[in-house]
Amino acid sequence: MSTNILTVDDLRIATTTGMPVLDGISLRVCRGEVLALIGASGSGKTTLALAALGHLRPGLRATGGSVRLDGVEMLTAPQPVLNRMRGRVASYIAQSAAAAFNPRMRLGDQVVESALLHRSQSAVQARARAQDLFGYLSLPNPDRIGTRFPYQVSGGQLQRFMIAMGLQEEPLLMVCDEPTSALDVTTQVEVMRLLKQAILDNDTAALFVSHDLAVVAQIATRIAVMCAGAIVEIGDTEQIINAPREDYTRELIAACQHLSLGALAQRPARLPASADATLSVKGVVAGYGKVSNGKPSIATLHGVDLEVRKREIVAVIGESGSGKTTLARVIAGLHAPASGAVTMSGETLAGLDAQRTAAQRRRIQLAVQMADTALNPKHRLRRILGRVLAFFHGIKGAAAEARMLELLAMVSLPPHYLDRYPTEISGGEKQRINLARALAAEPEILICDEITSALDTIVAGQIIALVKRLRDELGLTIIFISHDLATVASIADRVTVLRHGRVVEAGESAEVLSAPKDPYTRLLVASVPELRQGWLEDAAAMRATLATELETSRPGAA
Amino acid sequence: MTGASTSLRLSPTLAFSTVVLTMFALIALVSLVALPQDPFDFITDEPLMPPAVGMWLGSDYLGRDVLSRLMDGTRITLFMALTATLLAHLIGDTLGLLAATRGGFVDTVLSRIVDIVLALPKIIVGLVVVAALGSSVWVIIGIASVVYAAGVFRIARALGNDLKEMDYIKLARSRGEGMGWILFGEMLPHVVRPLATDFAIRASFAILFMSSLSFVGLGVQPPMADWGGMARENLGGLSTNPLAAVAPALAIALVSIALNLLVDALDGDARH
Amino acid sequence: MGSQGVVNFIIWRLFATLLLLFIVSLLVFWACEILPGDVAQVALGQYATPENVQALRLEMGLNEPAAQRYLHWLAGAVQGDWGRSMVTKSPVSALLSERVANTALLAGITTVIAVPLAILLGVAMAMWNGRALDRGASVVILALSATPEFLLATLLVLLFAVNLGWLPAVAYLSTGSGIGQTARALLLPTASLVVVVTAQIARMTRAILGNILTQPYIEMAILKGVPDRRIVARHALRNAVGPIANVVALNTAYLVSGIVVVETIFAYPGLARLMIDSVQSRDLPVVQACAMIFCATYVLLILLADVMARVFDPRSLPQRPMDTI
Amino acid sequence: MADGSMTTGNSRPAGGFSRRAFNAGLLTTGLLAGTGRGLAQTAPKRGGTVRLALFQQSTGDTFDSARYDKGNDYIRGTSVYSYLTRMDELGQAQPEVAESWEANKEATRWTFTIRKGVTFSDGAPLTTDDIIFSLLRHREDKVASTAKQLIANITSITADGPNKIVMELAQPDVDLPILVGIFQFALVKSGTYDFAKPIGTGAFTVKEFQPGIRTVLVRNPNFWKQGQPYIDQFEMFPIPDASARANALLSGDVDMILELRGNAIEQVAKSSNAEVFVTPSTRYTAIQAAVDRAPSNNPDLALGLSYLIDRKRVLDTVLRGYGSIANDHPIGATSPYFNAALPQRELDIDKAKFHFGKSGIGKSPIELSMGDGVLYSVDIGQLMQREAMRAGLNLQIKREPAESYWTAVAGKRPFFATNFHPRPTYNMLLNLSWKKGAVWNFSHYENERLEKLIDMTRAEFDLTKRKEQYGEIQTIIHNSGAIMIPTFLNYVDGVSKKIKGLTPLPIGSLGGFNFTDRIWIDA
Repeated sequence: MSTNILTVDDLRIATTTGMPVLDGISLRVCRGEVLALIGASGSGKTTLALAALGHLRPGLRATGGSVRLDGVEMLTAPQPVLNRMRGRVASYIAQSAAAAFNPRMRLGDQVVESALLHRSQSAVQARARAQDLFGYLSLPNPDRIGTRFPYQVSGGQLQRFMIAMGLQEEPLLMVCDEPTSALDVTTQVEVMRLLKQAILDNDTAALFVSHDLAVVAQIATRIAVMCAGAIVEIGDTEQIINAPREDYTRELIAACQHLSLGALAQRPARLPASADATLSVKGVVAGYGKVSNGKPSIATLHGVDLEVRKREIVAVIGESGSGKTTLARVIAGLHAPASGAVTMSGETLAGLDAQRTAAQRRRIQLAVQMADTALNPKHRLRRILGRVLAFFHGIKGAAAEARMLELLAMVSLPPHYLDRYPTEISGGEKQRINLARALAAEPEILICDEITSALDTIVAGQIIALVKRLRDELGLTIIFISHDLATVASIADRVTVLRHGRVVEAGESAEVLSAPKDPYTRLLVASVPELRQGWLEDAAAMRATLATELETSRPGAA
Repeated sequence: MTGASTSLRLSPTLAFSTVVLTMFALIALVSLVALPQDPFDFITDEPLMPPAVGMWLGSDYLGRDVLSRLMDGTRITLFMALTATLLAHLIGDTLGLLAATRGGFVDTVLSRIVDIVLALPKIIVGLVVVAALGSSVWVIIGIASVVYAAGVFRIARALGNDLKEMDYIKLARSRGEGMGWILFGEMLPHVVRPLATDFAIRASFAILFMSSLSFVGLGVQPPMADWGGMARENLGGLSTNPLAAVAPALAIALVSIALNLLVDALDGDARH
Repeated sequence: MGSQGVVNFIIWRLFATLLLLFIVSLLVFWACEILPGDVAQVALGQYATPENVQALRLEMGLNEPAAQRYLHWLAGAVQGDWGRSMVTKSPVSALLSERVANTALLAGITTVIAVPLAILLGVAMAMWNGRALDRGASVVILALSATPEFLLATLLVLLFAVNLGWLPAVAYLSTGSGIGQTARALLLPTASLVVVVTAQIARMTRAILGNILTQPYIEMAILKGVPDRRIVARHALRNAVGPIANVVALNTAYLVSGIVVVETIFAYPGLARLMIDSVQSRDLPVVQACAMIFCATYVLLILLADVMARVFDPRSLPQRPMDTI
Repeated sequence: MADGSMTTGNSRPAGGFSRRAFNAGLLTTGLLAGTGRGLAQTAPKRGGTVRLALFQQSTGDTFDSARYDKGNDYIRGTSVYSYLTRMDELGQAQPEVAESWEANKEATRWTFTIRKGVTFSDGAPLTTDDIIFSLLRHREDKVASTAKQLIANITSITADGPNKIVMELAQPDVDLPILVGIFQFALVKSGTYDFAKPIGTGAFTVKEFQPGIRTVLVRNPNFWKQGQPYIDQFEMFPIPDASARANALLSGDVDMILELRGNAIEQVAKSSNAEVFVTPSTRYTAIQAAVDRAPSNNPDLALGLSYLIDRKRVLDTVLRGYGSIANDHPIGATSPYFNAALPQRELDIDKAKFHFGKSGIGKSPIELSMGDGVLYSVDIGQLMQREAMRAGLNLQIKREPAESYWTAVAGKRPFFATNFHPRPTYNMLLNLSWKKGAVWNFSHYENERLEKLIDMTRAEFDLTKRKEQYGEIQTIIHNSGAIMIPTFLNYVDGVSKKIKGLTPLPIGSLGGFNFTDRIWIDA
């Protein structure tokens, strides 16, 4: 058996309507090596990964080339053969474990299913193997956790089950599709480490799909940079990171470095901010369920304070479940606080926007993470922007048209976009429109809720730059909510760190991020991927030491 | 959008259904101006006569021309079914979306009312209403529309519940937009397709429902006849002129099939 | 796994059901009040002379105020006494007993046959999605579900009873007729109902599964090397239980209350026909009883479906009980 | 004809006139030719079960003969109860429980001799008290009898010894023996008001009775007619759907069905195991005008409408020839009383136009209320409407819900359809439907002369005089502008070929609804 496990030759895949998706891809993966596919979304990396398993999503078809897995031609192999190969010769690790596990089946059963189908292991063996893996992936009480259903474990744990499922039959090749990008940074470190360990220990080859160069750098032996369905550059990790040949690769690296703690250094001096707070949040308690004496049955914010001065960018950092989005919604008036107050330049704001004055609603605008759900896909951009203009300023007709063009210019989009539908523009562009709509209201305070987290590194960088520029040009006050310190570091004047609905640390971002006091902040800082090999190990080590400290500092409730 | 148009041209089922539906639509229109025979006149003394020259579907139980009555009935049947379904949707969609977005009390009350309507057998409801108001085209349309509005309500409400979680709805509300804009400006464009699908299927149900109304004698007033009524009144003639009963039934089946295939075709194309 | 939750949920829903029944009974009462021709008149029919009518009204206690009569009925109903039929003078329960049995029998048999058949068919169609079987089956099913019931039934009778003489044309059950006899009598009505119901359920099942098969975890299963059949049978079906159960419930409810046409054509003395006759004779107590039975059946079947859905759903989320009645 | 031969001898003519001439009104030529049945029958066989499919389904089915108004009930009645007399195929009263009878000269006092040894199904003997109660209870308000009008002429009934009863009449009635034999006057136990568990002296006893579902009757072992009934069990249940009913007969699931319609008639005629049982009769479906309200109080409208009826087409298309053309009055053409001098009304658009012009109705719509409950009315209405278009009259048919038809429509709307079974004597029919305040006078028509004539015919012994009186009656009704009678409807029923002993009687289906004790199965 050759050391070549996967050989892709001049692979061409197109949509049934004839649009090329993969355009002459050739690559090979040998035993024990990890080939990373990196590229922006839409570069076709996932399609390629799935093709390695002989799977094409509906609406796609192979138009040429070959994919040989362990000597079998996957594109033409009959279904039974494919079924025998999948999971056994090559396993798949999906991006979102949450969606990829059947909600109605016990995790254990799902993990061992393919092994039993293939009769590669007896039921007993399979269970034993699974339990070993659970333990190995440091899942809590491995002997019993298999009986749980997906909804009963955390996102990080699900991802580990996913990995366990991938390792169950000790395949020659693991195809990992963005295995960590759905996770919190701190969790990501752990999962990455485990995955890397697993790959080494099992001497498995891996095809590792990711958009995050920094992440990839930690695990890949070789990297293939993809763009628009073709491989731009392929080479050893070392070489790609330190001596990229292609401009696109350089761009990627630049963006990656820009969005890192390193960015703290070259952050421009902050503008002179007026001393008085434009917006202040005092002891806000908010959550879900019945409110009794100022406390909701399920609280996500336990008395949070926040001070925002005019024309400054304040970042609110926290992982999922920290309550940062709730905070944003409370300020925007989408979520009524159980107690506490939000005041804008003196005047106290009502809990729900319904009770706020039109002016107040106008002065605070919110840009949310998911541009897809933020823009009505059935409305042309003209209508999306126009509505806001008409609504707040009663501007119509030519005046409105002119204003809209201004707005487009502001977010640097071409005029003809006005006639497009959100479905016809890219994620980054959607986010720009998202901002443009907020600006259309001519707000004083702009809340950006995770606006970059759904974007590829390069695009994210551009959006960050845009936000900064808007602040400088329009003198906006910006509340920037994110889970990603790297992003924050490059933009925020001050930082507030949230954990389990409480502020654990707040201050000038330079200080907080370079010399964090709170162990949790330290952990966050340590978890930000750096574009250097070996970082992962350091981070993991750091994490281990902090873990104990965290347990002690852990707030009782959460 | 472009993908849709391409597959529109491809699908044979779609071709079939559109052909059938347009055919019946044309028949309905033609029946306004010209018919082979007077649908109410007694052409022959031989009731339930098998097909013959000039009476291509034979005669009905009173010696009238089945073909002409069938064509005339096409107009009545389609008119009643479509109007009823349309009304059902006007009521059901508005209330359903409203219940979803408003939630709380409004939602509870509306949902309970709908439960009651659904819990009562359709035919019985029809019977009682006809007993109270007498039977006429509009009464029947009324019955069908109310009965089906309940079903539509639930669908619209479900769609609305998904939509109202969308950020653009939330943002619009936080902007201070009124219900009018939320329902018809933001939501409607999204629910149009699924509701159109429902419309087609429900229309075919409506035709069947009305035919069973005619069966229990709650149909339109004679000599007017909807398809169900025709099939019913000529049922006794299956031995001599089966067409008199089968032709209208066939028409019912054809239209329903066409409507359903249309939906399937469009949905299939929507999935890609 | 939230079994407590399920119990609470059921209790809540039963409470809601009672509420619903109460409202319906009010509605029915009111409807019967406004119908033209009062009970006594219709009962006496063609020969009613004013004094007769008055006498009968008195006897039936129709001269009491409506509210009082309703409360009287309600009081009885709560204690399980449905009152006496105004037309036959016999207790409603006696009038109902056989009809209920008949309806239950027909609906029961039909369900037992149709539901598994339909689900199998739907699943098969989903498995061989787009292949010959699927296409062929869907067209046939469509055609069947699109033919008016009364024509379907009549044709069956003409073929099997009149021309071939294999089966009885009417589902007349004389008391004490044996199993075989009963079976023969019920064959045609059951057949025509099975056709109708199977068509409906199969279509829905196929549609429901179709949607589920687009879920990511299905793709994951494919990539684990799980064969198509198993994917449908194991992975998809579990998630389809809820909606399918709902469809089945709706159709079963229809079998109890909606089969007037079949009952008429086969002269089968069932509940639906009874309710129609009673409405026509303005026999309020009977109408009420039937309405109660129909609504209760409907609501309880739906409840059953929801419980099923919850049992198969590991996370029996506590949801607003009234929500899915 | 077991009972016939057994009893005719005992029948003593009252007065000098020939009984045979009496009530000849109902005689219809070719009555026995109606089917191949009648006298030529093989010897009766005992045993077996006969199933009859009814065409009306109603939870109102009852054993209270005072509430009878449907064939369902009549058949049930003639099977479970006995009657004093029974009318034969020739329209004569034949002895039943009454062995014989005689009247005084004026026919105002009648004496009936009661058969001995008649017992109820519970063993109790039938007494004169029972008989008197059975008749007089129909006067009581709470009984709400459908025969109230018919009993009205009897002023008193008294027992004369253990087996004689005497009836005193207000006005003479030469047809009393026939009257006392009608369905309502079933012999029941004295003091019975609840008929849930009926006890009669008839051929059968009730095994099971479920209103609207089924009636199962079994042989009454001590029925007073020796050797009868021939069948062990008789079951009846409704099949409301006409084609379903016919199919049930063709498939042999039932042995007899009521009311064949349209094509089913030919189907049955063609079939190998069943045949059509036709009973020519003067049953009719009429269109009546409520003369006590506008616009129907305008006789020209009704007259105009009567010229819009294509009677030939009604007979051919709607009735498939099973009937006879009528002339807007209830007397059949074959009756000796028939007034041949009256011109037969026919489809005549011009005459119609003339009358409508006279009525000044113009273009304003006229509503014609029909109902599925009224035999063929919807069809006849459609035919009329069609002709109305030609006559330029805006005639609209309104199909009314069956249930409230008799209470909310008949007599309450301007123009409406009604349906009448013939009575044993025309006099009864006229009494019920043309007297002021009579239950069936839906037109609310009042005419003193007519009422006088009705009474006169009942008292008149002389056939020729009677003929004149009836002649005038026909003229009055014909021109009353209150009623249109397009055709008489035969009774067309379906009977399995193995059923024997059935003889048609023009007052109802299957031998005047009175056959269960005479039929037998000849398999």
